[in-house]
Amino acid sequence: MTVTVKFFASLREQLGQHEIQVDLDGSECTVQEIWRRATEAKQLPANVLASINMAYAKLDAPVHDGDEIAFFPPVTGG
Amino acid sequence: MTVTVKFFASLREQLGQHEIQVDLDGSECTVQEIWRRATEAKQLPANVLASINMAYAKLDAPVHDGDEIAFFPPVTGG
Amino acid sequence: MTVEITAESFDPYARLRDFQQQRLNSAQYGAEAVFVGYMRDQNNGVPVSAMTLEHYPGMTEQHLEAISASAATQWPLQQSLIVHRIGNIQPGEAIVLVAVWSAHRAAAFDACRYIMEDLKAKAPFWKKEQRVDGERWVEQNTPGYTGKNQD
Amino acid sequence: MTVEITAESFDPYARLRDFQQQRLNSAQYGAEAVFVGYMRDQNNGVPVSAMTLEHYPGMTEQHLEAISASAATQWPLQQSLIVHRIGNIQPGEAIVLVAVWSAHRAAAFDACRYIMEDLKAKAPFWKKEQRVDGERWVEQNTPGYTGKNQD
Repeated sequence: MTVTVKFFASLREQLGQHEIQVDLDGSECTVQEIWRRATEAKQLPANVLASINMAYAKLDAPVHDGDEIAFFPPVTGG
Repeated sequence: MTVTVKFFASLREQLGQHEIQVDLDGSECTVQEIWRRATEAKQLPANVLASINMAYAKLDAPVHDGDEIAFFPPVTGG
Repeated sequence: MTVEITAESFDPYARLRDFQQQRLNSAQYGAEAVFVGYMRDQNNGVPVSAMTLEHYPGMTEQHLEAISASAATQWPLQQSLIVHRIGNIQPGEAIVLVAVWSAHRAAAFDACRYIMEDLKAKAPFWKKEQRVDGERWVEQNTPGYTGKNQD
Repeated sequence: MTVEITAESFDPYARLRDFQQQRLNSAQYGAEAVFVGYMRDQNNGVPVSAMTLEHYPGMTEQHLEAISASAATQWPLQQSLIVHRIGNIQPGEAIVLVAVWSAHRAAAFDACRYIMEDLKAKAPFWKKEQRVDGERWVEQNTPGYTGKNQD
């Protein structure tokens, strides 16, 4: 399976990348596993937020082929 | 003592007067007594509001020479 | 803290811009909460063709200034503006504008609503509607905090 | 229900007037509640010379449309408008505009605040400040319902 992974704001700067494609074996994994694969197993910041296909998702939520996964810090709009 | 009495809105229309001077004996009376003298003892509507010198006042509040007393229905601004 | 009673139709957005340009620096306050009340063309389904707004000159201004001062003691406000129409009003025209500027959005929201609710409950204005079935004094305002379907 | 993300500086009052003229009849809604957030020139006393607002294109719009729809199911609204800046922002410029129109003032107040609080808490925007001591990502928004001195 292949997913698109995006990083935003301070996380984007720290990791030095905004968007990558990640290929994995199997047809399902979790958001947390995507983080590990996309960041070479860097430590997940405690307050990180995640989304699947632009909807907030928990770290143990299931991810499927073609999904767009995003990781970002607490939001500060408005 | 002499006081100015004003009526507003529906009360003004019902009583047919907006502003009158009322002369009374003595140096103090209550808002309710002012109503009686100013309206020839008409019945006081249950929801009427009153003010002394443009500040809300109760019907038993004391009135003095030179005061401006007003009676009006519930307010409906905004 | 500005209070205006006007017998002329006013454009709330133009009034806000004028006030902001003359009295405020938008780099300082951060948060602006505004409420505008307009005359509707019906009341509970009965068409209303016009409205007359009576007030108690002097007491109105005193009361609205007292409300503004009270809000300023309760919340950290930079400015507040109240504009209220009197006289003959046509459907669609603005009746009341309440605007509050603060560094803090909670203060702006809370103070704007506090001023508006106090104005509705206590400021000495009275509305008379011109309806197809004749003239009618509006009898009372509905409270504004108590539910999702209040006026 | 309109949601706009814009990289251009916008005049909230001009935007409100345009929206009202194109989409609304002020004789019908009665009540309008508006919140505007502006960029301040300091944060906790440290001068801020500019700001960059990043967002998650697509998710932002989806989220704000979902907030608007959620508000419309909870309160009887006639219209709502959300405008949010992205990109480079100067002190004093508007960052966010939330406006709600309803026949009922409680609904307008409540829905405007609901949308604003949800936007602050969940819409995927991130602010980076340019300060005298360097660039700094704003770490989190403060909650807006919990007191008289929140941001």
